[in-house]
Amino acid sequence: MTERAEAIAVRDLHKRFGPLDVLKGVSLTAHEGDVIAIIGGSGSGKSTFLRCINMLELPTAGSVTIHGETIAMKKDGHGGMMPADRRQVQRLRSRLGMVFQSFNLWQHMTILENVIEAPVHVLGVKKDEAIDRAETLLRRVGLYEKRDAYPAFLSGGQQQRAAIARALAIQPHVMLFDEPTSALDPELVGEVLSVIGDLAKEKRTMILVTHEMKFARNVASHVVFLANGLIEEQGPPDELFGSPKSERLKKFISSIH
Amino acid sequence: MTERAEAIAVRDLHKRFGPLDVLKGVSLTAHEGDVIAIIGGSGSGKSTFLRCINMLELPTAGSVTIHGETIAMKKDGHGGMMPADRRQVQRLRSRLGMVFQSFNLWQHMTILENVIEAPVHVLGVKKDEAIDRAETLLRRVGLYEKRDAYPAFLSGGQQQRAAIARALAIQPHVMLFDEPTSALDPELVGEVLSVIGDLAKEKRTMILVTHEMKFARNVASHVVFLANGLIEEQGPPDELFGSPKSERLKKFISSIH
Amino acid sequence: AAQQVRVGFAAEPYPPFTSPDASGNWEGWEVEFMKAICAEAKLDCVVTPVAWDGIIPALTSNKIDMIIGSMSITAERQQTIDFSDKYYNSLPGVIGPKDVTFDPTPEGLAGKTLGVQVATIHQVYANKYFAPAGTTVKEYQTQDEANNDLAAGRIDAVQADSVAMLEFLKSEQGAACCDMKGMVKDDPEVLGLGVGVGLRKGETELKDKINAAIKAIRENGTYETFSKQYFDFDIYGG
Amino acid sequence: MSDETVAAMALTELPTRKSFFKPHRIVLMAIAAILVFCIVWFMRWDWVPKYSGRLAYGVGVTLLMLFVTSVLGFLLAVPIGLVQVTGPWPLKLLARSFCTVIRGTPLLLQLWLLYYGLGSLFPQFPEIRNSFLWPYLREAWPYGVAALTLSFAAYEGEVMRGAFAGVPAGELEAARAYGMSRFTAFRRIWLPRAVHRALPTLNGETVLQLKATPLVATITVIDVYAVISKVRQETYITYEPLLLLALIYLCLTAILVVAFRYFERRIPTRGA
Amino acid sequence: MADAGSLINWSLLALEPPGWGGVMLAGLWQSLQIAVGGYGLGLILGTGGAMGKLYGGPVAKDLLEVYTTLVRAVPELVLILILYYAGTDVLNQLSALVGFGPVDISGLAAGIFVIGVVQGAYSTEVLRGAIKAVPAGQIEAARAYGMSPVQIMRRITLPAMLPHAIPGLSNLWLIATKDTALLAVVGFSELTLVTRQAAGSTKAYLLFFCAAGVLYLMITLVSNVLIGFIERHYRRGMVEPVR
Ligand SMILES: Nc1ncnc2c1ncn2[C@@H]1O[C@H](COP(=O)(O)OP(=O)(O)OP(=O)(O)O)[C@@H](O)[C@H]1O
Ligand SMILES: Nc1ncnc2c1ncn2[C@@H]1O[C@H](COP(=O)(O)OP(=O)(O)OP(=O)(O)O)[C@@H](O)[C@H]1O
Ligand SMILES: [Mg+2]
Ligand SMILES: [Mg+2]
Repeated sequence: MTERAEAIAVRDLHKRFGPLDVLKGVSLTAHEGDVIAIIGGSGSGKSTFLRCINMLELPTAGSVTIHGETIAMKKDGHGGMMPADRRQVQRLRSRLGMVFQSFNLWQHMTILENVIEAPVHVLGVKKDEAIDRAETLLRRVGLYEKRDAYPAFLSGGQQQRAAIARALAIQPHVMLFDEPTSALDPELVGEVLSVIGDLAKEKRTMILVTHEMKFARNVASHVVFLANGLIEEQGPPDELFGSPKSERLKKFISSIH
Repeated sequence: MTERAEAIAVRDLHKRFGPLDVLKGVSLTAHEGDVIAIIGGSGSGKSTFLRCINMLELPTAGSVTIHGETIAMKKDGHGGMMPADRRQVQRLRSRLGMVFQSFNLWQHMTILENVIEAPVHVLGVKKDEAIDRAETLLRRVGLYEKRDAYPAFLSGGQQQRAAIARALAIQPHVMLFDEPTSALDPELVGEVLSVIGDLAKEKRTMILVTHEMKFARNVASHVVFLANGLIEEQGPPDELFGSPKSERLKKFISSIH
Repeated sequence: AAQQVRVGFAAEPYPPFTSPDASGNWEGWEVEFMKAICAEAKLDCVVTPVAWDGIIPALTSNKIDMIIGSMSITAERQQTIDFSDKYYNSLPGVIGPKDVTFDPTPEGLAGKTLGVQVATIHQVYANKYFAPAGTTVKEYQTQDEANNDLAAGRIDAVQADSVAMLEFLKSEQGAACCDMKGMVKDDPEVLGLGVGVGLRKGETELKDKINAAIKAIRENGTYETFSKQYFDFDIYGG
Repeated sequence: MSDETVAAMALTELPTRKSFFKPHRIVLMAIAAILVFCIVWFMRWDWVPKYSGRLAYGVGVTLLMLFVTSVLGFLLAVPIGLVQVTGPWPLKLLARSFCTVIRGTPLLLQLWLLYYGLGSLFPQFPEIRNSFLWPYLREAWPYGVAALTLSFAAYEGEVMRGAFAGVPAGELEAARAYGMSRFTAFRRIWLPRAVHRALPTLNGETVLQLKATPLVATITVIDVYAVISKVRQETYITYEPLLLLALIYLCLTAILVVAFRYFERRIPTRGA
Repeated sequence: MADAGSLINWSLLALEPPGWGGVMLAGLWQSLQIAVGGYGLGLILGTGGAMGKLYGGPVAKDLLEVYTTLVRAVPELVLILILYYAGTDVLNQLSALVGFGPVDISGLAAGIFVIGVVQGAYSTEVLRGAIKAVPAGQIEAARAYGMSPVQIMRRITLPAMLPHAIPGLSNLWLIATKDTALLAVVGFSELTLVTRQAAGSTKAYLLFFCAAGVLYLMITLVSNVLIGFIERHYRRGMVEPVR
């Protein structure tokens, strides 16, 4: 494991919303090819952790290193931190492909336009080239026929697959998924999970927050159980799910099944 | 059974929506004190039948007699029928208490105002008297405390109970229920069914369309199974549910349970 | 009771003939004139302000019964409405900024912007004589606006009734900016035969009454009396 | 104005061709045809050829006014809407007050205030009078453009405020998550998405703006309304020019509605 | 000339002559009368129009469609001119036809008529939308309890549609108050024309136009407060909070 390069390293991350201490010092390292599943009860801070990685939420303390480059932070006036260099954050963000629970496709663009938007306007890829790549990606997630449709006309599952294609289009070092299937009807969950499963087989680095324990068990190389703002337990999925050590995890697993 | 007066007699009722023949000749007599449950598959014409009784839907052919008085019909220009005397229809309607699947409480009136509306403005009851009676009724359905609330602030079950009180307030000869519980969450169904059950115990004449087979079995004195626009089978509930004769009914019952 | 007659005035100030004052009443020479003839003809006159550009339609569509608005008697207008005998006459003058000198001739006004009130003889005159010679004729709904734009330097000259122009030049605003450049060359075909009361066609009874009243106040000295308060010359003209 | 009110006030939908011909319509149309025939036959239209050139010019001025003030007004409306959603409070307050004042007073009054009020103040300052701007400030149209632009900006500013606020936060977050700078996210996502949302209302507002343009005639701008006024004054014909004017505006409105329909169709929305 | 002191001469606004304040208030009063009258007439026409458009025969529907389309496509200023000249003319001829002889239509009545006809078309659309927003089930329930069509309209449809209609109707009221200014172009002595007269007579354009602006703004602001009360009152049965 130590052979592979570090894709993401989060060190001692703290996040506080006013009086609420959501993350109380979380450290996590993802090497290239890792598929890390984050599980935990509702409100345990999973989304917040993921959002701190690409600075959609500003951490109160701690550091985030992406591909060896640590995001420079400075103090803001209110006892928190803020990025010292906005451009650096923008650059590093474009190496992370985030997939949201509620897709968040841009409704005024067709699927294809959604997919080429960031490559063209953030990375400066030529439009023709971006379209070529986008079409390949859309074919891969099975949406090639829908490339000229507007998001509002697609099913939830199709929208989420489009969102995955959009995230892949920036050729991210790491894909971040925040409960990518929980806004979907049960029948549509399968199609999205199978796309993510395929990505995992290709050894793409991924961090995913999920409630689908069976899926996490099959796909993840490493599972992290968050509870009360701390990592309560982590390890390979078989170990974690097979013989949970902490009481909390035992209870959590039994409550899920 | 023949001793008791006829409350409602429907003879050879036909209803056609354009090319669609929904009712193909349905006859049904309800004597006073009868509780008739109408069951049948979706689209079999149950609601249409109920709505034809109080002329919310105009039948294509057939007659409806309410408490011995037959609604006079005349030909309309388009091959259907229409009431000859609108006032007669209005008068007879005020003897039928209809309870809708979606409650249809008047949103701009409080519960109490909803209940006294028809007595005061249709039957000409004095307002004080109407309020007295309405309060008794609301107490009976357990909504006395909510009498000054607006419908939008009540739960579905409370709204449906208010709708039942509203229907009872006109002292109807017959109560008509169209799937009174199917717009409710399962937890709220019980409270409404218990109110209807109480009414049945008092030997109030009722015709109810329902999907709650168990309830129909317990409460109805007579069950009618509609299929394909005709009465496929009818009889006392134990007989009908216990030993269904037609293939269709057997299939229907097995699909429900 | 006396016959009620609605007298149409242009709704905006046109001193010294008609202008509203701060208490909502109308004052000016034509108001005195109206009072005099109405008293003479035993008419119950009610002042009804109407937008100038719609004053003839207002008359023909029965919103008012006569127009007292310094309206010159022209052949063109006579196709649509009737006029009483004239009750005053004055020639059009042209005024302009003090610091510029020019003559009120087509050559003098060439290349300049001349302001006139719409639907007046001045508009017709300016378009006939000045516009072809290279004057830009700018048309205003009210005389007041034209004066104001002249004072504001938006236009180079204004052509209007000389009496009204002299009144304007007496005002603080007018005195500060402008002076009279002279009278325009007469053309009776355009400029008409003096100012008369506008009347609906066919109302000869009213017309006769008004004509008789004008004659009467001319003869009994009333006309002279109120005119003296406003003018030191004979407004009735030749 | 709420979106529904704009829809109720301005004609934004034309009758559809679907099932247009019904028996009673043929009778109605026959009556309408007779009416039109009577109007053409019994009323005076001999003046039309003489004025047709000026009418065309007037229509041109009207359209130009509409186009210029809508575009400028919209460009102003974007920041006005935006600062009300995200701006610091002084700007927010300023934008809010601007909208309240403009929407709370008649446009005619604003127009006169600018032209007669402000406009008559300028020449009192020699600096302005001698500046290169003076030839323009002398004219009437800049005041007309200014008043109509401000008015459109105020009404459309309210619409844009709602539109900006209504763009789902998630879509903006997605833009940030893919590394867009604030400006790129605004330019590529927030603004187009808000405009898209505001388009139906924009349609209505533009029709309302067209209907406001004739007011500039009262400050000596020669638009189609002013040309018709002139016709009425010169010919003393009362009704016919007004009927023609109504017809002209009817056609302009129809063209506007069709044009907007075309834009709206380009990005389909689901549902209502 | 360019001396600020002389630009603002507050005494011009005094209520007593030589101040013009009194005249302006009288103009405001005229404007309010027309606005109230025109708005009321518009509501009556609008109610009838909405009923006709929803429940009328095909001919009534088409005629109303023509009415609302024309009024909504043609500028108010043009409509006001047409209605002011032709409308009252036609009215006169009609009454002459019936045998009443020409009626004397006062300026106020003409103003109310003109604003009313314009508002009528807008109210038709607002009310029609609001009535359509009343769930069909509510009306069906009223029918099921034996109410007559008139009773249903009076007791159920009209009160139930009010919460939907109030925002639109409020806007129409504000539009009515501002549209009265357009009557200035036909020489009607409402606030805007009176302001122009005062400004023209005194040359204090800025002062008077600003003063009139403040008066109009006051109408709007006071109206907004009242509308707020009304809205809260009529939305009491609705779940969504008042915006
Ligand atoms: N912007 C915010 N302001 C204040 N509190 C917040 C904010 N975002 C999240 N929280 C709080 O932080 C805690 C953790 O939230 P988070 O969304 O990370 O939980 P989660 O583990 O993703 O839960 P779930 O499984 O329900 O998505 C919650 O108590 C939440 O209420
Ligand atoms: N107004 C209408 N116009 C045309 N078709 C109608 C109309 N109302 C009902 N139908 C059709 O008539 C048939 C019977 O409808 P009805 O509502 O009576 O069925 P139902 O037995 O009540 O069904 P469910 O259990 O789903 O309520 C259906 O096919 C329906 O589509
Ligand atoms: Mg979460
Ligand atoms: Mg049904």
